[in-house]
Amino acid sequence: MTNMSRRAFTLTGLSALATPALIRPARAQGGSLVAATFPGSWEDAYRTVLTPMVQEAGYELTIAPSMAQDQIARLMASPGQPPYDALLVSPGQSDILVKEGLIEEIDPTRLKNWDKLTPAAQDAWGPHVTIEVNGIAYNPEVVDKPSGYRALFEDEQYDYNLALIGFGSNTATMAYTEINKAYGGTYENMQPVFDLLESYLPKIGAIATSGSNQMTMYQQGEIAVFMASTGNVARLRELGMPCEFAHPETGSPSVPVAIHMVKGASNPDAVYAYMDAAIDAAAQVQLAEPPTAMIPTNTEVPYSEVISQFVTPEQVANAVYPDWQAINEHRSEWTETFDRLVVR
Amino acid sequence: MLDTRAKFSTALYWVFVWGCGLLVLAFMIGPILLALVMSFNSGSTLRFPPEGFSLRWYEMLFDPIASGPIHTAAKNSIEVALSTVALVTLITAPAAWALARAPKRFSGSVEPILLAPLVLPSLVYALAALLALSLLGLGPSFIAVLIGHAAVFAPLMFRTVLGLAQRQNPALEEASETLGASRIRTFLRISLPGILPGIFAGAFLVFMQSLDNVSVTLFLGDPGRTMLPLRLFAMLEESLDGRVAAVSGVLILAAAILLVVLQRFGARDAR
Amino acid sequence: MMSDTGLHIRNVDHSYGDKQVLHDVSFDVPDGKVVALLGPSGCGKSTILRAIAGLITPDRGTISLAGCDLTRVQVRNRKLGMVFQNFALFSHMTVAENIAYGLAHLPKTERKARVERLLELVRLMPFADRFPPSLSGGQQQRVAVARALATDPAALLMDEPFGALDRALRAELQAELVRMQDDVGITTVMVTHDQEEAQAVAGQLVVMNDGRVEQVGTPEEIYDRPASLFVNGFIGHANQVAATVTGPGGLRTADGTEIAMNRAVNFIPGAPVTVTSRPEHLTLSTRIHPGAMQARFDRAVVMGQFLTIDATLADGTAVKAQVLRDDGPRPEKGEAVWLSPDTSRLHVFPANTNGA
Amino acid sequence: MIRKDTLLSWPMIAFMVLFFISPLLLLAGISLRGEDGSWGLGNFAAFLSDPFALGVLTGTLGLGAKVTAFASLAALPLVMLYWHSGKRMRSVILICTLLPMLTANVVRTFAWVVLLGRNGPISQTIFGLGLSDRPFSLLFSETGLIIALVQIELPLLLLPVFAVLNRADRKTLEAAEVLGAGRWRAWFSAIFPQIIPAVLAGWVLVFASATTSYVTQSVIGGARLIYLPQYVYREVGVLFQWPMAAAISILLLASTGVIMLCLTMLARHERLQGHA
Repeated sequence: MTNMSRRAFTLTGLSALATPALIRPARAQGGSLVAATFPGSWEDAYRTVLTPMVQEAGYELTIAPSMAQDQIARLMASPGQPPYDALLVSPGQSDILVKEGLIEEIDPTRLKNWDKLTPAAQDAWGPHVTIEVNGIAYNPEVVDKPSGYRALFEDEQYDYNLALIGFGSNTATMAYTEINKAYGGTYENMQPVFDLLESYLPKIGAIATSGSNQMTMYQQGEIAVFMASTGNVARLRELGMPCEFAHPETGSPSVPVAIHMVKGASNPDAVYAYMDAAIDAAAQVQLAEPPTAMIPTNTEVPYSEVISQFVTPEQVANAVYPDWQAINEHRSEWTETFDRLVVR
Repeated sequence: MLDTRAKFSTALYWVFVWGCGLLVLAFMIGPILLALVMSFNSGSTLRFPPEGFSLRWYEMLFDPIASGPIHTAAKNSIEVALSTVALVTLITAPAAWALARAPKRFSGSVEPILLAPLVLPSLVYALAALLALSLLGLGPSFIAVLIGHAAVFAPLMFRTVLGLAQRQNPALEEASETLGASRIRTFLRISLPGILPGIFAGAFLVFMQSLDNVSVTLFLGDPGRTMLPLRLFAMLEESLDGRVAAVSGVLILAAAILLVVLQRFGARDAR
Repeated sequence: MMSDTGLHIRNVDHSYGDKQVLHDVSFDVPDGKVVALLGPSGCGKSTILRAIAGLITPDRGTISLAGCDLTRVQVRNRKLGMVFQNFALFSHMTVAENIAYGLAHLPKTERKARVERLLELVRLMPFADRFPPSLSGGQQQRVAVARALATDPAALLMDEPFGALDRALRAELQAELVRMQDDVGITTVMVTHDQEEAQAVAGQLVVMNDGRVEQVGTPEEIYDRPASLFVNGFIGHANQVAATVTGPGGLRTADGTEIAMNRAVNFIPGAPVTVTSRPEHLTLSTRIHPGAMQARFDRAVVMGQFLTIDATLADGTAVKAQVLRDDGPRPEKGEAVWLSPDTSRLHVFPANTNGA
Repeated sequence: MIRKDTLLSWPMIAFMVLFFISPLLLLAGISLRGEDGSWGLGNFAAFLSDPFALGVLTGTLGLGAKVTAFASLAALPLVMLYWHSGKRMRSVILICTLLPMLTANVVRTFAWVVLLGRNGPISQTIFGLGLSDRPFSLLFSETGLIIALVQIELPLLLLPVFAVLNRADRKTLEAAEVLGAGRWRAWFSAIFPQIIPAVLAGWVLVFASATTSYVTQSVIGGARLIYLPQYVYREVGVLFQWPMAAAISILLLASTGVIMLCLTMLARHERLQGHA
């Protein structure tokens, strides 16, 4: 529990708050499963795209929106009586889940679509359903395309236009570790980035409470630059906002998103059906379109038009993968430092 | 000299009363009118001033496919709100009625307990209730939210009913009894009409509050059932979806209509 | 006295919490007669009325009506009509609905006819469809009476029925009530704190004080032969003078005036007593007079053909006298005067200890 | 012993004791539990000895005080206007007061997000008038949060005062004026004392509500302003420190309670003065 990383709490996160004795919602047992997904467009997309597919396989799917961190909190809170059957998390959290023994290795032979996945997505702990490529979102009507992370802090045109967010966000955490490296730090020494942030705070546009909160501020013109995934940019464009994606000079930190089977899941068959649906070509074709614009992991699915505007399969193959073990070791401490740094 | 000063002071008085008074009034309803205006915005983002007039957000909001999850959330929330109103009415109206007639010593010692939730933060209560639930080995559920809402919002109705019940002349009920009416008839024909405006006003308040509550709903709610306020806040935060404005428009309209109805009905002595 | 007609209250005790508010209250209301319960506020008169109505259950005692014990009968089955203080009209119902309220058991046409008859009785026919708050106080009172009479009750109970009305209206409605009572002839108990009202409406008075019945009798009996100092002072004015018993028919007032009674008083010599006299039973003189009390003249007020005189005895006791205006002296303020009582009309009570 | 005439109140009493009071007692109990399983005031000591946490506590109480103060200032002219208004105007004011209270939190918050933003009317007006060299945002600032909270909580202060004014005697004002007091003095000496108890009652509600309005605090206040409710959420939802969250809740409860008690006592005192 102590090694659980801290995350700036957000409203969306709240909508799925951890509860220690959260018992699975009342529902018909046997033919159904509860799958946690990220709230918002993920939730909507999974509900509309996957529910009918899982139903066809004979199971009833309940989508419970919850941030990755909250999913873990709930699981830890009720050992032996998991509130979910399947989780949706990134490696940052997968690591903790494995260490705490909360998830099970899967049996790939039970997934029809397993062989269609890219090799990187064939994870023993559960298939990767997409990969998030992170970089910088910017408003071309307000600022020039940033050349990379350093420019954001050093070029005056970004002053008062940049949004930052705490270490609860995977996107931000990866950005900070990259920036830290650029300013001479290491995972063991994050002081350079904190020094940078402290001196930059007076010129900051806003500090967001969550990743999605940045998009609201962007829409309002409150900010014009923020650390984002390609999916964020696609969503903003879908809403009619001018928005571009810039790859940082140091490479684009990427993070896969995986579905895991919870240890003690009431209905493993249903979980397999759900996983299979999520990596199914038909589903991923739909999910690759706006507003979700998820980069597919199924090799049969071509990059959609919107995704191609941001990344190429080559870029994805060469993306930067941060060391989550090192990050998790320090994350709670970083979160604390950051929070105290920004609170006025 | 003294006269001009007095005149100036009086003029200043009226400028202050009318000028500042109306300004504060505008300050109070301005944001609501603004939300209403924004809901007719034709632009895709919510900037002020709006780009033009359109009903597109309303169309989108009422579209059962595009806004299905919102509809479900609204349905869930209305279900909880209506059940809460029913439960609260059932326990609160008789209690307020009885306490208005109980000995002062008794009602004086009990009322603080019944009114406490008015000033206690519902967040703290939600946390406490969740702890209690987990201790009992129970999980968040519809029933938990219902009971939580009832506990937190019951005082709203208790207060409105108590106010009327206390002002109701007990001799009316005695008169009814001396005229041969049974207890039930007395209650239905005499006591109830007297406190009915209070029940209506209370039901209205409880309904609105239940529909709007975040903390209790959040802590005690079944994660698989999205509730309206949580859904709306997620929308407000994730992307300034114009439908938030449209929902606001609908909610403002509902509140305004109910308010006028209430005013007409019996608010004359509800407060 | 027949025990199978009329209303009988026997040995009723009642307490609110630790406070006993009724002590052994007994009185009778003859069939078809009006009895007024009279006393200062808080004397328990309303409590006894509520006990008769059944709104409270007394701790002890019985209440019977026309031979039936009412003590165990529920309020709604007692078949009594009650007019409440401030009338307790149902403001959300029309006048007609108010009157019809107790007639739910009757068929519709019969109910309608009965309501009309009562509206006629109280002369409120044009107001049938009005709501009570829009009526004047007098009209409201009549609605209350009509509503109480509608059920054809065996007895009528009225709690300060004129209390909420102004003086002029009160007299008019009292007269009307007497007229109606003559028509209907219903056994009636009325509670009031106003002695004139009681005397105007009731044939029998029950004077209560501090939860006890002090005296029962006709207005005349009570005025002329008060059973206690309290009754004496409460009904009409009574001048009270402290005195000591000197012999079988002799008294000496505090200022030393010897008064010779024309009858024996039942007190042992030396006992402290209070002697009372009505103002009209004092005569005024400007010269010393045997058996007269010396006083200082304060003022005189003309009341029609009478003169009401205020004077103060040597020990500071204020005294009122009422004399005919024509004869008699007109002293100056501060002048010494002598007041001689009509010894046949004097009342002697044990010394007043509570100052009432 | 249950008295017969109070019978109907027992279901509600039982409900509130069972479902409202006992969870709070439980919460108080859990707040005494240390991380290592021991019992004591460790959580309170840890919270109060952390300058950051203490800052959050004082910041929260300060927020409540500021909102209460500004709400009172804003309420004054409107209360005076209400007093001078006729029946029609009074009901207009009443509806305008009830409306913000009865519209959903999301509506009010949403409106303020638009109003306070960098492209919102406030910023644009001030920038347009040349009073500021660049558009600025009141969002995520305490100023903006206070403005929004004042608007949201104002009805809680106004309604009890209006209720008193509806019953207040107009003659006292006339008497004061006959005695030669000017408009101002007449109002403040004749009417103002009558509404003081209601104002104090309103303060309790405004203070309690402003210090605990989690949603407004977090959406309008943003990440850089942290108040106790957010701190509690964070202990529960993020750090998973239940006993600590319970302890902070109890502190929140206690500080509101103490202020409530003070105001109630003050109200009693004033009323006594009024009678003397």
